Amino acid sequence: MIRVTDLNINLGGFQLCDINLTIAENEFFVLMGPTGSGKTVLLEAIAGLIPVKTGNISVDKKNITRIPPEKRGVGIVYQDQALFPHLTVKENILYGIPYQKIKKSVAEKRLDDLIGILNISHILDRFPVNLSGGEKQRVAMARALIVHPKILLLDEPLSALDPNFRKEMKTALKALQQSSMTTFLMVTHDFGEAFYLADNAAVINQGRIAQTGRVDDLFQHPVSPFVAEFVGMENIFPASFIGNKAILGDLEIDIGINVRHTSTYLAIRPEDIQISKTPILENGYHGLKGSISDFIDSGIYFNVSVNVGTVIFQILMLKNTLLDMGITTGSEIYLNIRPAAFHTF
Amino acid sequence: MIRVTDLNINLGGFQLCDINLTIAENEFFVLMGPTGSGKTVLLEAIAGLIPVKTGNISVDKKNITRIPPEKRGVGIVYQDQALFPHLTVKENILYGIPYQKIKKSVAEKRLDDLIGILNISHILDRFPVNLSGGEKQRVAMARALIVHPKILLLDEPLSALDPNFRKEMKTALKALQQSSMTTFLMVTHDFGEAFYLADNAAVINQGRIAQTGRVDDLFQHPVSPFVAEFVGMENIFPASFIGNKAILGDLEIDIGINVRHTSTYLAIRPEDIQISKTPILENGYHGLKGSISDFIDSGIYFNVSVNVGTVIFQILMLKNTLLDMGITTGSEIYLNIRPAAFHTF
Amino acid sequence: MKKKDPFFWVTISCGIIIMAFILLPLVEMMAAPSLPMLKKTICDKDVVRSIRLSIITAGSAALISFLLGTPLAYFLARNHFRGKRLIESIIDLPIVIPHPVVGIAILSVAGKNHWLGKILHELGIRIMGSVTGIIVVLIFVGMPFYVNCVKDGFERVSPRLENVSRSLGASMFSTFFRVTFRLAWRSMVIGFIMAMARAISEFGAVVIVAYHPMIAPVMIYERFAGFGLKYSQPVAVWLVSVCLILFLTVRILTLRKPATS
Amino acid sequence: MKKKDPFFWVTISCGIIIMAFILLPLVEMMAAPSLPMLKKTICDKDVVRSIRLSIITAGSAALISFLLGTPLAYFLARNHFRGKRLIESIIDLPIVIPHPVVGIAILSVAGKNHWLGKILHELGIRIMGSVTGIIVVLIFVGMPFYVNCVKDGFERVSPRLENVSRSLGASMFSTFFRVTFRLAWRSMVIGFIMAMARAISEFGAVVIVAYHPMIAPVMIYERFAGFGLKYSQPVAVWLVSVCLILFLTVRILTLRKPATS
Repeated sequence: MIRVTDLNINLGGFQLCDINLTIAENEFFVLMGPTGSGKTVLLEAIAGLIPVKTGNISVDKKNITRIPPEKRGVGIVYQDQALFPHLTVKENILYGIPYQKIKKSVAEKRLDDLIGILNISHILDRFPVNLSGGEKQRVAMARALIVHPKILLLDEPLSALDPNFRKEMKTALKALQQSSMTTFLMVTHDFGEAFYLADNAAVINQGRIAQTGRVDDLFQHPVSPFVAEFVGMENIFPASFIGNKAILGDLEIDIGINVRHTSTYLAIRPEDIQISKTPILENGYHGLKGSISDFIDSGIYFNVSVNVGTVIFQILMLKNTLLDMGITTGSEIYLNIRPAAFHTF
Repeated sequence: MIRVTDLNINLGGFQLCDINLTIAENEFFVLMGPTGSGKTVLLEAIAGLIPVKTGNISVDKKNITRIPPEKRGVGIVYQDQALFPHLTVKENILYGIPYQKIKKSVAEKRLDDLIGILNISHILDRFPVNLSGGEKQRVAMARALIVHPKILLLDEPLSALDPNFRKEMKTALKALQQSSMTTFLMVTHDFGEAFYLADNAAVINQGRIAQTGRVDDLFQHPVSPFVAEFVGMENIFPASFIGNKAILGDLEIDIGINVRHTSTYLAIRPEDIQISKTPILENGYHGLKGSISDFIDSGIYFNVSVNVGTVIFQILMLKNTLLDMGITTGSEIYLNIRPAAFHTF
Repeated sequence: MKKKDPFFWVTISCGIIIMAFILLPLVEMMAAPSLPMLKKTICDKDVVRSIRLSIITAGSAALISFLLGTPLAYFLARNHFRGKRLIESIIDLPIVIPHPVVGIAILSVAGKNHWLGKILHELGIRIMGSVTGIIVVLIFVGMPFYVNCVKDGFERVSPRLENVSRSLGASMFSTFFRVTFRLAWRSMVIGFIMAMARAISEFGAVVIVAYHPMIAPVMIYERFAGFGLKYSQPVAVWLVSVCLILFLTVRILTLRKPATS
Repeated sequence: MKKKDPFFWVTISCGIIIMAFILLPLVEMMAAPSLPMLKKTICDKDVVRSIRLSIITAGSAALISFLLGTPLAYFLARNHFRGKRLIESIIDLPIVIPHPVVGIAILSVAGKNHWLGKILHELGIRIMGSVTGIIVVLIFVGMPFYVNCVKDGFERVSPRLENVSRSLGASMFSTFFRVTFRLAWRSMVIGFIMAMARAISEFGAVVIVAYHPMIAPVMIYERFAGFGLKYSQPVAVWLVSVCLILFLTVRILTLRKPATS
């Protein structure tokens, strides 16, 4: 378990403010945020590589804030992999073994296991310079995991890879975390990765934690316009609420639930809106009549803009669904939104 | 119009082989390919910045292969923007004006227009170091467009930006290309960008052009397993064909069309397969019975794996659609594929 | 925790020893002569003349390094070709040649029994015992510093900036002056001063080629050899002051890395 | 097209002039003495002794630079703090101090009327006219070259590699020897040789502190002053040969950037 309490860091103009985080044992936790929000700094602080101004970091209830990095049991995998260029793949992986109080046979067993899981038996004698990005990433993972760290920190391990390799590495990452029984803390800015890999996540912005919670909770129930925009909730409208009605300019929507009177925003995920030619009345769906004003073709899906009065809704649809409906710009259609898709904050 | 004929380039171990490309006037053309495939080298060759070994490059039927870069009328926008750090934004934009035979009033008109389209009036007196990535990209665009190049080359203009800025820049790019009436040749490895921005595209791999054509053609009708994989056609099966039947191991599928006997692959896009609890028989859909073996939650959509005999199909579904159907791992379902979704090569 | 690491204390101790080793003799020497003695020395016409000659010859040498070295430095920064390492090695050669040997090598081609010496003689150019000779020696020792420094400066200017400039219609010359020079002029100034500082400090090579006219280091040597440490120190103080001014200029220029470059 | 650019021809011409200017005197000097004369010189015990002394003193100076300079270079490469520029400036100072002044500065603290000189005297250490003195002078002139070269070498080793090493359980010492040293040893060798080459070429500072025992550059100067150019050239050739071997070693080490480092 990692517990970060009131952490403050000041590092040459850049700072982290009042970071509080709790990560359960053997959890896969994801840290998200825009470039420069302080994600890597937080990882390096947990690893003991940069000095902490105030606050505490504890692992398994032991305060490690002032312990040198080599005694923390916290592994780190960088985006650029940071393989030792003068050592072969095998030597890289075994680098940390002399510092572990384990028998040679145990080390060899661990090596064999990792080679198997990561499928790197054919590159053991190569030097890092001769490896592809994906291979380097696997070696860096093996090197970090062979010493059985209590926690493994991963700094955007997938973003330097070509898109086609990412899926493969994602699968490997998940398998590794499950088989190693290690707490993983990973930085990413890709929500797909977070969904696939993690249970819980935190969104960080300008050195502060904007929200923590289950990944799907962040995705469905952001607490601020920043997080809402960050998770791609493209329909974010300032709104006022009376009873179970939301008022967006000249548009009144019955959202089916009473809203706290402090809420000032109504938000709907673009894929939570369905388009139909006639209003759907089952399942509590709420129909709004509008006309299609724009299509954006993104290959697999369409981003559709629909005007309802003066409000423009963004809808995400699979291309085939739309083509099957035979609608075009200007078509009069109905937007169907189930009550659970309305989010207010 | 750009016409590249039998272009060969040898640049320190890296090479382009037999490149042939035709890009129509005022077209938005996209060049795609994995890292290191030679995309940037090709752009720099067209701009005259690296020497050509053999072959020709012509613009508007004029052979420019041996013409110095400043006389080609070919602008370039790099991924890192390459703004002049010692000049303000305004000075950067106006850099090329002295070499154009235009009146001061014309230049000012063009400047005003670009400032308006790109929304950069508030940063004109800043130095590049004080700009965000998106602002830098806008300035680089303005600087390149103000001299009215015949062709504008763009080297992954969006990939250095945070995901949330990308959408905005994508819209700006499209507007600029339409208003400037300039031929755009853009490098990217994002298919969504290609779909939104371009009409035609080429996929390049290891210094050779793997396929050229309309973007949706590349997407739906790749000519090789490499292109198919590159465009995300996750179901690519080696197959043999008899009449209108495709044979995939122990599975026989009626694909509804006669296939050239030279074809050796059957491919289906993951979003072209629909899942239902009962087979759909209308529209010529072809139903296959299978069972769900895995889900991958990517936030907006699910990647579903379905076993049909020994063959595993990958299907992409909107999350809500799947949730509405109430199916889970192990559920027996039908895969519905319309004949047009079968691709062979 | 970090400060208790033995590693840290080893480095700190070494640092203090080295600082003391460099500073102690210099400070002591600067402090040794009394003010009246310093004043008397600076009124000595021979001393003033030698320091002036040092500045002029070193400045001229640096100027010639600037004129000839800038294009070469640019060429080396922008081109990769077989034999580039060889050329870079040749440029570095003067750094490792023992100083008196530099003088001897230059005299080897300046004698009347050498074709080059003959040509120079017929043109009325004397090397041995002349200001020209001193300048030639100082170019020889200063050139590598200028070329290396400016080459680094040009390498720090991204070729992409030049590419963009040319794609906007600027010729190679125009690009050089509007972009490359504007971004690299600081390293050209630094290179100039470094070449000049190296030249002003040279003694062994000059003393071979021209004992007279007397540059400041030769004058210091003569005072030391003729009158002892005490009489050489004031001259040394004045010369070191000139060098320190040059040195500080370089440091201030290197320090100021404004947002715009 | 590219080759016809006037820009190109300017750079090429400057390059050729500089190459010729550096190579011509050196080649001429190397070629001037006849083989029998070279042979006779190398049999001259005084010459051999002076060259040997040059190598030993320069080597010792470089060794001390290595021992003291390595931790400092590492410290400077890894830490950013206020006053870092000042320390770097102090380390560079010896480069710009005129050579005879270096000797005078060192004598200024070595005299019996200075506290340091007194201590040294009581310990039985003589600076003036001793091998010790020569080595002290050569450390002074060679140290900046070693520290700067090795600092650059350490800076090229990513701190992330050290971070990973420590997160795998290695202490700071262990990390230094298993990672940093293994990746930077080449620049340490290069720094050592550069400091040695700089030391072996020094004349002006040594001639002040110790005319005797005679190092090779002083011997060359004496031959030149006493017997003329012709008699100094063979000694110069032998000394330059030693320098060139050092220089080539550096170049070959710099050239070999194998895949593994």
